[in-house]
Amino acid sequence: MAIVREFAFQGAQMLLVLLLSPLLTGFVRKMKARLQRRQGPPLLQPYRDLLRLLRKDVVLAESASWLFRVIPYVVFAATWVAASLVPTFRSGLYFSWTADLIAIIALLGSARFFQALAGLDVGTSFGGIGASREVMIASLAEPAMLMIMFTLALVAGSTQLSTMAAYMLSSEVGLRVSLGLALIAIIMVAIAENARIPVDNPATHLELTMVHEAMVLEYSGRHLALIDLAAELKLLLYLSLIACLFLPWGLVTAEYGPQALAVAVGAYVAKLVGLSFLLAVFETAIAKMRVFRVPEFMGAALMLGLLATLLLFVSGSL
Amino acid sequence: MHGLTFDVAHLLAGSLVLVSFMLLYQSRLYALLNIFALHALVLAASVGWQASAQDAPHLYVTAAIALIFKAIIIPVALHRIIVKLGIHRQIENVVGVGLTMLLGIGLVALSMVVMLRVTAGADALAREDLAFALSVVLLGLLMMVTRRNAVSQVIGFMSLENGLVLAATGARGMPLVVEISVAFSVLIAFIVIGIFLFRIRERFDTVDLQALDNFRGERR
Amino acid sequence: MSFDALSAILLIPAGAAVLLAMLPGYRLTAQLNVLASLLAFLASVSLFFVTPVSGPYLLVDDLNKVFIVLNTFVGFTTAMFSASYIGHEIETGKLTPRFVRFYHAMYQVLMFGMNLSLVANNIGLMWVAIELATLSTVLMVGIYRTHEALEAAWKYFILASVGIGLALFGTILVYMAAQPVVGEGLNAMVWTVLMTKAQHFDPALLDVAFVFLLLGYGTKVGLAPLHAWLPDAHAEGPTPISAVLSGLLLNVALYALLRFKMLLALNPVAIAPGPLMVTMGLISCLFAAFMLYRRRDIKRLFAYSSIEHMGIIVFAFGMGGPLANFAGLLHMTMHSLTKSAIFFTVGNISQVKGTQKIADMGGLTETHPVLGWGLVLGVVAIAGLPPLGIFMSEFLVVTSTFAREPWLAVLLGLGILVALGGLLLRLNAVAFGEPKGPVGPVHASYVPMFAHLAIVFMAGVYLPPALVTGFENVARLLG
Amino acid sequence: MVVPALYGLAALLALAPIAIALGATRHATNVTYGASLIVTLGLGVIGLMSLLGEPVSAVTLPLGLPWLGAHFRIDALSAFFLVVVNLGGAAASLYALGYGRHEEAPGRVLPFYPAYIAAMNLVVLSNDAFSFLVAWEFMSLTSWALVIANHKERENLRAGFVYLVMASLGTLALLLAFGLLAGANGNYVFEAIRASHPAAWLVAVVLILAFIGAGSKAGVVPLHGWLPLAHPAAPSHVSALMSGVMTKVAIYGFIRIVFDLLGPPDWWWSMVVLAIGGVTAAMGVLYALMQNDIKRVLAYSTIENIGIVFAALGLALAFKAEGMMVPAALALTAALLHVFNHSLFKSLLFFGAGAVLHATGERDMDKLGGLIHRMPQTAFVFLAGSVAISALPPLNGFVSEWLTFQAILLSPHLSSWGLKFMVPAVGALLALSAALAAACFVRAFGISFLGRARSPAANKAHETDGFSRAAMFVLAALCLIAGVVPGVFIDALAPVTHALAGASMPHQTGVQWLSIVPIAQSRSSYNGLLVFVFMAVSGGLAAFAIHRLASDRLRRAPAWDCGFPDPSPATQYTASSFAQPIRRVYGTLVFRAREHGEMPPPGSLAPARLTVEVRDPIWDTLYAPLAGFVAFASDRLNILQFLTIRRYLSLVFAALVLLLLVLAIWQ
Repeated sequence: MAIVREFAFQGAQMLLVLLLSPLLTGFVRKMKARLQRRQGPPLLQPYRDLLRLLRKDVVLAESASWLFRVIPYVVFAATWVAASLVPTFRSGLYFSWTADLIAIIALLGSARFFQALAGLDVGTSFGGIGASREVMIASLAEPAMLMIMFTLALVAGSTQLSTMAAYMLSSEVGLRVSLGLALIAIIMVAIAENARIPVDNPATHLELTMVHEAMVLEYSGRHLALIDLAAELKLLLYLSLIACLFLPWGLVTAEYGPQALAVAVGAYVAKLVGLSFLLAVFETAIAKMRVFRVPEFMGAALMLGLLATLLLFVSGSL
Repeated sequence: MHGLTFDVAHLLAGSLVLVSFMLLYQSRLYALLNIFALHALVLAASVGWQASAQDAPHLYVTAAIALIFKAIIIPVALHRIIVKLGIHRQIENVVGVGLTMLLGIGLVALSMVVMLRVTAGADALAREDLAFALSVVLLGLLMMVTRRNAVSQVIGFMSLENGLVLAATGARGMPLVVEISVAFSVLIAFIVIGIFLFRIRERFDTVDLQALDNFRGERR
Repeated sequence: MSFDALSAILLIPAGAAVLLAMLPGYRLTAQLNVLASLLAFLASVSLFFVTPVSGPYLLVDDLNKVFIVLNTFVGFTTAMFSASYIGHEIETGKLTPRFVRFYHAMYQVLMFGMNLSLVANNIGLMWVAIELATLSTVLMVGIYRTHEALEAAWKYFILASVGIGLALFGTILVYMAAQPVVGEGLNAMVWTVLMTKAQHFDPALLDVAFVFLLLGYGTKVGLAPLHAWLPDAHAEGPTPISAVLSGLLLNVALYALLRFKMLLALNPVAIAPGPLMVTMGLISCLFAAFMLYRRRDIKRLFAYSSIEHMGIIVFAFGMGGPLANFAGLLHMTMHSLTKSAIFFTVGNISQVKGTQKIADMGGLTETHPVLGWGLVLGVVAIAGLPPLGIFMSEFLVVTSTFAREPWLAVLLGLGILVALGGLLLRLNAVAFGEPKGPVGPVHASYVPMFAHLAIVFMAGVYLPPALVTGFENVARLLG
Repeated sequence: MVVPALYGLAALLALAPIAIALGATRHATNVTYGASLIVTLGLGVIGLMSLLGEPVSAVTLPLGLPWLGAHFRIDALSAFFLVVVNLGGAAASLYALGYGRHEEAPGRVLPFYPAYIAAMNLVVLSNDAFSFLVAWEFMSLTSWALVIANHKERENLRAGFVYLVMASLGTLALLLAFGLLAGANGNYVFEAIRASHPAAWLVAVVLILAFIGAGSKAGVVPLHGWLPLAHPAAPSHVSALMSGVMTKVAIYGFIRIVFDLLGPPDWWWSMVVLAIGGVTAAMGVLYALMQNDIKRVLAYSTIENIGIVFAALGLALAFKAEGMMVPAALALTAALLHVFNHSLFKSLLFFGAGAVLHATGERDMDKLGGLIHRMPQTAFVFLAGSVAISALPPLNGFVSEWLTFQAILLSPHLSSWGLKFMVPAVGALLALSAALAAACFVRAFGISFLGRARSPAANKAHETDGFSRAAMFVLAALCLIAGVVPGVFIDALAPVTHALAGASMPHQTGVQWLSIVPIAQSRSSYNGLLVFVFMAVSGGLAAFAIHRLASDRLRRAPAWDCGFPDPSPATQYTASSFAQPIRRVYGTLVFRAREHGEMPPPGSLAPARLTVEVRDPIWDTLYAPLAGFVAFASDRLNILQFLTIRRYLSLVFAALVLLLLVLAIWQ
């Protein structure tokens, strides 16, 4: 009986993230539009786009290989699995121990790996630009993310997200410099990973500045739909990651009642709203930077992460 | 009596060293040969005296060998050769005479220091002999080093051999084996040198070793 | 019986020399030469089974037994090689039959000289024998009568005779040291007697004596800076003679040095000869290793490698101790086998290519596979790579030294490494790459070369216990 | 167990003369590789059996040093490496059954190939210093012969030269190390060495010497100079052996000496290993990103992985030095597992490169492209290898990397502050190198297999033969298995860590759903199987749903490319242009990379040119000066060959006078 309930929760979470992610993107777009004094697309526009794309034919470049057609599914699958392993409203899900934080980051890495390959497959110049820049950014973002993970793992003594969240909830975690640094760093990484301003502009098609868009330039129809959905899932993933690590309040752990659950879901949605609002504000306030300024940006994130790790020892908290 | 023998031996050995110095000093080939003959003569004398002193008759043989071969045959032969090669007026010296002399004196001093200190056990005669012999050997070597002409190198080598003979005779009661071998090796040495000089004559128009040194296998 | 075995080793070459000097005709003399060498070898082998009693002039003990057998064996194989080699030299007209007759006679004289110096029980006699051997090689080095050959022979002669002189002086000094203790006369020059009384000799005198002997015989061992004659003599003489020079004559001179070292080792007060030998060995090894890099003549190349290995051997004996001495003996044996094998190969190569210039050779493994891979094998062996014998001895030398004198071991190891680099560069040029030069057939026989290499390989993998015990006894003797 | 293993080795060694006898016939190829395949399989089985609970067995043969004999022994460690070596050997032999037919001069490969495998096995089996070094150097020798198999190219000869000299340097270092351990009277047997407890300084010296010796063979920066030259020069199946297996044998040497023979060293020596390991990993992959020759890329990525392994080993040393045995076991397991994994996917990748090389005759990635259309199966396995080596789940590369990170996360428990600070820094380096490795293999696979053909050769490529494909697929399958059920492999390593660190990781195969748990469920866990299943299921579900409910129609059309469709393949990104952003970010710092672009003046028809200059800092600062010194010294000394006889006499004279003076003064 318990098993079934646990499975149900796991399934619920998977569906939740899947269904919530377009809405989140829509919400961010809306916010930005409002901040720019525009009407903006309706909240549900992303769902419409996805459905429209799914129904359209796929127009495939002649030089595209079988790999090109497989990749959207791989990317989507990897991202979805990763997203559904991050605690959203309830930690300690049945399969939560399948992959710890490192593995989740690595899963996103696989998704990126294949996406970059997709960029190269058709053999166009823009695909190349996108792929090469993507891996360059990733080569800095991933270590930064791992450094952040080190900091948190060393604080919480675990790389298990549920355990970490539980630790963060517990009283013994005080306000710490390292955690502050880690927070800043993870935000920077999240911005880069989700191709947001100032690193990349999801809305642009100005050829020389785009990174993520350039990679998926050749995709159309259902393939494009999956890629977009994966991107939206990724955004959701990062936000809920930040939420569960730095604002874990309201997260229900093992024991729960219906109202607790309701509270948890509410808290979760509230966190998402808040974070995406901040994101929108940030994106409106700042301008996109030149591609070769990005390394400095990410390098800063990496340095912050490393600093956070080292400061842990100085603060002698271990 | 013993004093006398000692003094004479000393005198002869010392004069051998002196003659070595003359060899070093003399830069004209022709004269050089004569001096070498003198060198051999003195050697023969000192060996003879040793023979009588140690009353070892077999040493007379050595003396005779020295006298006949080194004092007469070799100089004569070499005279022939240099005349035939037309180098009997040749004057050659690598290092300045003064410097050579200084080096020679230094060497003599060295050999004295080494030998006299070492052979404290042996009797005075042997000590003197060995010390002088060593200096003669070193001087001969010095000569070989400072001369460029094949003939004078050969002469230097021979004077070195003389020094060895002196040493050998100085060693009391050393079996005849050694003398014979010395003479024998010198003989072979002489023959071989002769052959070589002739070959050299065939090939080069000079016995100056520079001519030989040009052929050094791998030229840069 | 014993008398026969011992004297056979001496009489066979002597008789053969006389015979060969008189007999005309190349084929007959060549075969006779081989036959005589073979007989000498067999006679020497018999020494292992019956050890003759050593008299006042001749002596056979564990130490020289090894040397004698090695000597006669390499002498035999070299005779085989030279039989075919010299034949080709006559065909190409580089040698006239008259010279070949002379050559064969001299070859046996050389063997006689070396055997005599090995079995001599009398320091004077040994000296005479070594000089005899030296002078006979001088004549053979000059046999081609080209400018280079004459210059090489002349250089060899002058330096060798100076060496002769110094060695004699040293010998006299040893006599002087012995005479007060042993008494005048023959006894004061007999090894067996000297060995028993050595501890009473005047140490200071022995020291001076050893300096002279080290320089005198060291000249013939080819230690730097006394080495100058060696490369040219190897390069300009007939190849069989190069093989004998590197493989045997150096060993004989070394044998003499070892004898005197034992003498000094017995004397408590005298300076240990070790440091002197170690220094000279190290200098020779390093110096020769660097010299390998600029060689253009293939025979000179391997001559320098001989200097390097002599350096290693002298180093090992200088270090002393059972392990190092064992290593030294092993290395000496392996080196003479390998190096002579290499010279056989090189002889064939230079006959095929008609030159000794490395620049005119190339791609040998392509054009002459057997010859080329033979050379590769030889160089691999001489560079001290396993599984061939020299690796074992170098392993023992370096490890046993490192525990005692780390820096010396490091220096030696670096020397070996540098030498490896030098040899490898030349090997690449000769054996691999695009083929160069004539590709005619090979005339001389492969048998001796591969016989040697096979033995070296065997030794690298498995040493027969008999040999080991023999070496260990000698190592103990050497202290 | 050791005796049958030795029979196997004898068989391999006997194969060499047979190969010579058979000559350069196709027959010879089949016999040699077929026989090596069988024997290596047998040896691998022996290794496996002795790893899974056969007792330690030893034997002594009357070979080698007479008073010592040749000692051979199989314990857990050597058993594990026996498996690694022979798995690689078997794969290579299978591959070569097909690939070897294309060899133009088989006579230069066949005799050395079995001997080479035998040598590597010998190293693992030998139980005394002498046999160990003989086998070690014999391994270098045979592989040298294989490197210069194609001797017509000057480059290969140079590579062989550098290789053999460096290898001998390493052997020299090991020789000295053993010299120290064995002592003056030479107890070369490992038991004796193990029994002797050397002093602390001696331990340190031996550790450094062993690091130099094994590191130079494994390709640790800065001793790596030979590796990118030699590995690509050999025939591809041999390259696979050299990169995938021989470097592992080197690591075996290091583990054997440092963990087994040597007592526990002071903790700061582990910092040396850690630091150099981390630097090696980062440098190696950066080098790899600068290369355009695909085999060179693979060779440099080997250096990176060796760096990871050494970092893990350094960690294990640190834990061991502080007596924390369980973490030490964890780090050691990570290292060994990575050794195993790397031997799998590196061999696989080299096989792939070999197939490409044979199909196109090209190693330069800028002349390849679009091969996925012409050699789909090779492309597939190469992709699998690339994913594995980029440490991406669910394949095996990720598991060992993950374990390493888990070990790093235990560093706070170390007492010494130096380590506390250094380990996270090394962790950052490893993370960086992991990310860069992904970039490197996106590049390697993407440029050579994807896109459009950049040269006619690439256009006319064809799928490789059956044997080669079989070998590659086997390895790919193993990569997947080791990725999804790593617990089995970790448990197999338990006896090794028990022998070396006196502890082992908790039993894995008992854990529910076959996930792996280094310390505790609550702390960290990873389940490759479920990740794989989830991905497969969700991907499959998505595909199924979309094709069912939405459209599954598809139209072919020219590439859109933002409205600039370009007919010429030359407009694609090339290997060098792909690396450009990374070169800008790291290269300027590390390689003093410079880009000179010259633009033709307006109106001129001359093409614009971009030249990129990348310098190798280590070669410039270490190798070049050494070579310069040797050249200088030999030039100076060479003057002594050209003196006159008089001068030579003066040398003798000087020596004599000098010695006499010494005597005169000394007395």
